[in-house]
Amino acid sequence: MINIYINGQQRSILPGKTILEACKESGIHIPTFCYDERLKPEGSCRICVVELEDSHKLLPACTTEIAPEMRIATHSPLVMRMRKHLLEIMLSNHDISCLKCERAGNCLLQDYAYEYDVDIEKYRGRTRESAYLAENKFFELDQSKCISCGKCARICSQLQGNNVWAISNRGFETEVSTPFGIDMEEAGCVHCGNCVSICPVGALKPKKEHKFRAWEINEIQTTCSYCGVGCQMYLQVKDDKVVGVKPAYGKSNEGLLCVKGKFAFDFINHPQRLTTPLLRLADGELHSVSWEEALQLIADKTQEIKNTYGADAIMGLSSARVTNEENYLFMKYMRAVIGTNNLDHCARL
Amino acid sequence: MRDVKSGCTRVLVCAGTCCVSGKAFVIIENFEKELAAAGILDIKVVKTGCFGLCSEGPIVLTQPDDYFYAKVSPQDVKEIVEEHFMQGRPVQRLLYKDASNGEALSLLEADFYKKQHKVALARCGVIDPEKIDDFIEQDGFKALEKALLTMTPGQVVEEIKNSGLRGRGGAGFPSGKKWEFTKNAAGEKKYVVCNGDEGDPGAFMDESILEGDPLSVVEAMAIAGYAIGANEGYIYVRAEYPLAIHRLKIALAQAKERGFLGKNILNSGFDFELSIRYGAGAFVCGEETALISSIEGRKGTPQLRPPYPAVKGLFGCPTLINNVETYANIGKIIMMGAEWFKAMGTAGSPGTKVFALAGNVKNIGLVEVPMGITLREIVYDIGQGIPDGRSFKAAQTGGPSGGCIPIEYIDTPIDYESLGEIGSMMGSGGLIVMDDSKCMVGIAKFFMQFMVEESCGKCAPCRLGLVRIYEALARITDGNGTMEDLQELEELAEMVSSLSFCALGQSAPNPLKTTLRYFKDEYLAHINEKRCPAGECEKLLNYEITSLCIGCRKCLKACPAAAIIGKVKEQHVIDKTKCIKCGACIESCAVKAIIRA
Amino acid sequence: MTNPLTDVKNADVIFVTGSNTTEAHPVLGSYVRQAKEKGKKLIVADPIKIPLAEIADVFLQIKPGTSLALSHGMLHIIFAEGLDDKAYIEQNTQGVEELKELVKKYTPEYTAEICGVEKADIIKAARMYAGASVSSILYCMGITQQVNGVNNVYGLSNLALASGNLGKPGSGVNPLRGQNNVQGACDMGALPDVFTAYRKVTDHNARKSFEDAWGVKLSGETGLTATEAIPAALEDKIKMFHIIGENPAVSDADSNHVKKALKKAFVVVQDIFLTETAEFADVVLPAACFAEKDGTFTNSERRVQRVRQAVAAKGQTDWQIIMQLMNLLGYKCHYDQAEDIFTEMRALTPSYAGITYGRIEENNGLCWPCPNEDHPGTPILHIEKPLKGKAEFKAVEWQPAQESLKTEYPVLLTTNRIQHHYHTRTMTAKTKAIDEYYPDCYVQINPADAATWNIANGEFVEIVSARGTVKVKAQIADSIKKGTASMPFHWPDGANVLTCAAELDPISKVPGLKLVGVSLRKI
Amino acid sequence: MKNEQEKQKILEIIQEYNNGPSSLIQVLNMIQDEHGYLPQNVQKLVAEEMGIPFSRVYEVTSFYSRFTTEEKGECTINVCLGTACYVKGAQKNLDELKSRLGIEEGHTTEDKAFTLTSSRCIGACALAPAIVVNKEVHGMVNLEKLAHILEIYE
Repeated sequence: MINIYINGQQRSILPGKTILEACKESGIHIPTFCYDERLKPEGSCRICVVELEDSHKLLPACTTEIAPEMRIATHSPLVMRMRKHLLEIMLSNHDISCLKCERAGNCLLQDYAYEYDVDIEKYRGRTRESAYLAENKFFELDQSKCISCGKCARICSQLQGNNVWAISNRGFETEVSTPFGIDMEEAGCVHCGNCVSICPVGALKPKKEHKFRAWEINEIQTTCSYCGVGCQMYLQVKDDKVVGVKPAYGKSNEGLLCVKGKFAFDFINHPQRLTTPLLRLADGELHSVSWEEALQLIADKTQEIKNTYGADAIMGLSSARVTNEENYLFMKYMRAVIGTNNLDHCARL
Repeated sequence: MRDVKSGCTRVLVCAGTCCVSGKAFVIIENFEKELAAAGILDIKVVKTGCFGLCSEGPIVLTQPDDYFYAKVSPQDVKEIVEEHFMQGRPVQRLLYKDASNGEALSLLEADFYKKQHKVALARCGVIDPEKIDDFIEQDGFKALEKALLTMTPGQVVEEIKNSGLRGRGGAGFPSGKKWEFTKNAAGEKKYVVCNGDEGDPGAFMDESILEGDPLSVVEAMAIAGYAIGANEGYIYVRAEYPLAIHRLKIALAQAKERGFLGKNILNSGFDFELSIRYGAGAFVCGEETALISSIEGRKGTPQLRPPYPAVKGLFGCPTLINNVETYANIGKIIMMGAEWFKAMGTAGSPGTKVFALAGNVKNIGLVEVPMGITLREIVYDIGQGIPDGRSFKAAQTGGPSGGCIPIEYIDTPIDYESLGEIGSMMGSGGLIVMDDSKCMVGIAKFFMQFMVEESCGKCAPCRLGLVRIYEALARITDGNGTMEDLQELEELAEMVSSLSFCALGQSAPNPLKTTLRYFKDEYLAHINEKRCPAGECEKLLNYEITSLCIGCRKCLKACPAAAIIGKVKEQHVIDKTKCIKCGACIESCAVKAIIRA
Repeated sequence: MTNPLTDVKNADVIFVTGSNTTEAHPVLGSYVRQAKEKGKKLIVADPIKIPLAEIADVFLQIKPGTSLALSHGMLHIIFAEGLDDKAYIEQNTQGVEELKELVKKYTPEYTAEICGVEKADIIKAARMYAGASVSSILYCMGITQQVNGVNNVYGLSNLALASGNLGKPGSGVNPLRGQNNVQGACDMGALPDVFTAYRKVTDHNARKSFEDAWGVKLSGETGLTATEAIPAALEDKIKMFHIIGENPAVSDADSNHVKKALKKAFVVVQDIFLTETAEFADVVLPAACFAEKDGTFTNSERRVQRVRQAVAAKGQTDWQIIMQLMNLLGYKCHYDQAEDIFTEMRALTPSYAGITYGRIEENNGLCWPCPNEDHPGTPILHIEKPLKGKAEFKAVEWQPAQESLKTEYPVLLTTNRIQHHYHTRTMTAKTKAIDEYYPDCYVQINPADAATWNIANGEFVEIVSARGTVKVKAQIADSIKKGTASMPFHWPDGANVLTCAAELDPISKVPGLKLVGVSLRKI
Repeated sequence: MKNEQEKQKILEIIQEYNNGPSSLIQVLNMIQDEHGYLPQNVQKLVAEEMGIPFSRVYEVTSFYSRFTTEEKGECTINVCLGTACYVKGAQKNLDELKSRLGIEEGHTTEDKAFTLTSSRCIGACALAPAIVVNKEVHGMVNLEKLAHILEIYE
């Protein structure tokens, strides 16, 4: 452990940690745009700068390791002024249409603009014009909102491994695009949406079926119901409908999702969902019946077959899709209630 | 065979970039042709690197009789051969002459060379850079031999450390320390890199060294490899320097052939290989971590430091990076010793420094001077002052990272600390002299435009802040500036300096800061009086017709905006609301009655 | 899996075989890419040039059904060049001599001939795999959905045992579980031969403990597998199917044959949509989907994680339905919530005994075995030594599948999955964008074959096997080897019309879905 | 890259200079020297042949100013905008060229006769202001000399 001082308070921190990590441990919030603990540190947005009290030097918290007896000021007047001006020039190249922006209420730029009390129109001048559109059927990139933090391109190359995005050109014209603006699929996009999830502002946004505001939804953590990786995710719920999915940091998914986890949730609200039990009647067609009727019929028929042909004439197919609890109970049902071991599920398929 | 009347056995023709564009190659060809035609076999034509006095090029020197021909054209060659070589009568009209008394001078007698002291440039203009034997004849590879055969790597590093040599590329970091760090860094594989990405617009000393004495860099890199424990090196050169690349390639091939590169150099058991990598046009690649990215085949954006390249550099291995001029000093230091080197220059900045003297100064070219010499000596003694009867206004050092030094500081000694104190920096050694016709707001704008285009775009303050600075400066030079703009400039300069990722971004506001500091009145004149004191900002110019006007109507007809009114034989008047400040009227006026102010 | 999913990043060499990881397990696929980006080595053996093959250090484009031969061929090199981990073999295994004897004939030449790959690549792969300090094997259905699937797995476990790549970070033999809770369903005993935690129904003691807990007498006879139940239904031995959230009419081999069976029997289906299978049902019960219920899933790395209700259920949860049926059939029971069932289950399941909802929450999931509530869970199995004492090398001869030998069906068709669709598309096809990107089934064929058969990209072709005929669009792809073809299995009236349900792996009863002899022609 | 022949030539260059991903810039420089420019299909080919993601190749080509994706004109005029040249009026020369040729920097006239570029110091400061026309340096260029130079090449 080494001793450092954050805003005058003495702290004992493990050596090798960055100032940002030390502050986080100490419960002090430092703004960041380009930082993500899973990605290689970039240190490019500069919003996380803190002041060294001895030298008055400004250093990025996300990439600077702590040193013994370091005296750090996270919110000194100099730091506050620099962050404010930095936000102001970022806003000078940003389409400030928060009223109708997808990310209003859930946007770091908006949050910090409020926190640092910026003068929105302080700096004027030209804005970057992009030659390329980037979109697919799941999401799109609004260049006028992009703050060039590069997290989309980095997650795509460093974690997802698809290398779709290029951070092209240089200087003021730096932009995120596919090479030559080719179709995203041609550039290798598999629609995983991890770039969308990591975007801190309203630049990369899903094409949503249902609109919602950040403050209108509840987020419930659950396990993805597709493949065996078991990704953790948040279901975003508005008016008792799942309207979106956001990755959660599970031990098996480390905050990543695939196209199915991120975007294939429309089935939940789908009009073709079954809502009432169906019974095949004499006409050969399936007809809606009440729960009581359907369940009683199944119980009667099961009993009848069991009585006539024996329990082993009944086959139970459980599911690799339903919960452990349900599999257990069905197993118990087949074995204890019906009395057969004719039970399987599609592990083989 | 004809008698040779002159005492000339060698004709040296400068083949630096400037002289080559003055057809130096044709001159060489003509010499060879004419000498052959005349049957003269004992005069050797030597194609050399840059002599330094570029404004007098193409330059031809004869040796050992020591005549100095300036501004030679290919047509002059025949006359030199016939008159000088065959008749012993040097061609007077082509000889370089003293500006004050018109006397012909030898190279070393010229004012331009008097105060110079050549270490890094010692062989430039002396040897044929495409011939390794010339280099060897001039003590080439003796330092390598000494290091490999008589010194331990530790002793080499110690020697460089003791010499006090500081990096000539910009920031002036002590080179010996870099060598020591890299030597001590853990790692099987290490690299030596030469930074030849001379990006500072207005500096061309690295180019000249690579063109004029490429093997000195090769030798130094091999010494460095031996010292730090590296067997591989890269020379990173701008693709804009085709001649330098060409000569480097020859140098590498010859050095390899002679066993100064490759396996078991000089039977010492030491192996060293060098390859060339081209830059592809990015100023930021002069920054060492960006340069490493570029050598690795990626875009040249600066990377986090620490770890420093000495610990984790090229391909993740400990890497020593020095620039061309730094390497050009190494051989001499090894040969002559640290004490010899320290005897030159100042205590804090020993040795010499090469400057590319350019701009509004009579003698333009490369000058190598001991550190600590004053700006005045360079501008007035070596450079021979300001031409066209104008006066000195400022000197810009350090390129886009440096600053503008006003007349008040013309006696400042040129060394790392002194330049830093007055808000500028040594940089790679560009030294642009500006006369009183140069607008300092315009200069700041020029550098800012440069940096806007060269910003790599990685960090937000540099990417965005510089554009806003440029735009505010443009408003001021266009006559739309306000005092708020001035305030904004100060704020943005502070932010970009303190928040940018790399040294280039951090120093990018320096030209702005120094002009604001030393020439604030010019800014104020632009803003408050809508006037450009230097008369350079076109949008702020005013045209007036004086009483000299004879009413000839020529200007009235020439004016494309119909802004001039007046009757025949009466003084005309310019309607300032219509005037587009194109200057057509001035050119049309036969009696110089129209003035611009 | 023996090791956690993220653990592949700790391997020096990753051997991916029979798994199109980036398509079927995309997040794990990205871990493989991350490892590769960090300079780790990658070996891929697959009949299809899958995306991971593009970045592989060695890619072995083997003929379908030759995985075991490849393993033997690699072992041949490993033993011949002394790359085996002799200490590990000595301490932890038995039967190595027999295996050594067997693989003698699997010379690089012989193996290369069987697998249809370069012998130099086999040698390179063997040296790479066994030469690294830790190597991990990832495999999936390409290995198991073969008539010799179990033997294929033996082949891979032989490799891991011989090189000591078991029981340490970055190593292991890792079967990838296809579905979200296939691990959990197995753990819960939704199998004909075991109760929870794989306790055999034939084991008297096991049966006794369940009988005691449940208060009824239980059958000690192993039941039928799903693949056996279909022919049994056709023979009138099975009269009723009770199906929860499965779609055998599409997912099972030889769908025509499955449909016939479903038509004959009384069928109850609990599902969220009217699936192709539900179309054959006599009663269909609307079930709640994963977002509408509480519970747990166990993922491929044996991590038990929570499922939480986010919205109101459209139907009823499967456990509520079953609970009501239990009561209607005279077995009185009541559970207020899913957690009550979990609590009952873990008391009967040693490997889950220490897992509670509270602990899952605290630990962000727990890997079994977790025998008590102080236990941290077991992310890596077989640490130090194999779980069941000495591990056995299995020396089994490679034999070609019958399907590959039929001259009238000369093309070897294999099946594959695509990233956007899940299983029988029941859920994924409901997302408009996915349906728009991948609306129809297709077959991928090699360009040279396409030229021979005069088939242009996008043209319809007819594919015939001994079971049936399908018509789909052809996609010409370099990723397919000459003489093979591949078809995604997601669509009805697609691949499974062609697959064979008659020939099963003798041990696992898995059909050879990954290898079908077909003929192919332009329509 | 318009035909198989050009493709073969480019493949040869890649073959010769491809020494792993770090040689990307070298390979691109060589192809541009031979081919004149680096259009999309050439960059894609380089990416595939060198096993580098297309997006990385594009990042590199769009970053460095020397790389161009546009076919160059028969005559390339490069205006040096180094400080020494600027101080001596290079901007005026550039403006004049722009208006005479009717194109902006980095572009080529429609008839493919001229390409106009600028660079940051060509190292010929003594000749300031300098321009380079098809690799030949012209020094101390003023408007008059410019007109004369253009005449030669037109």
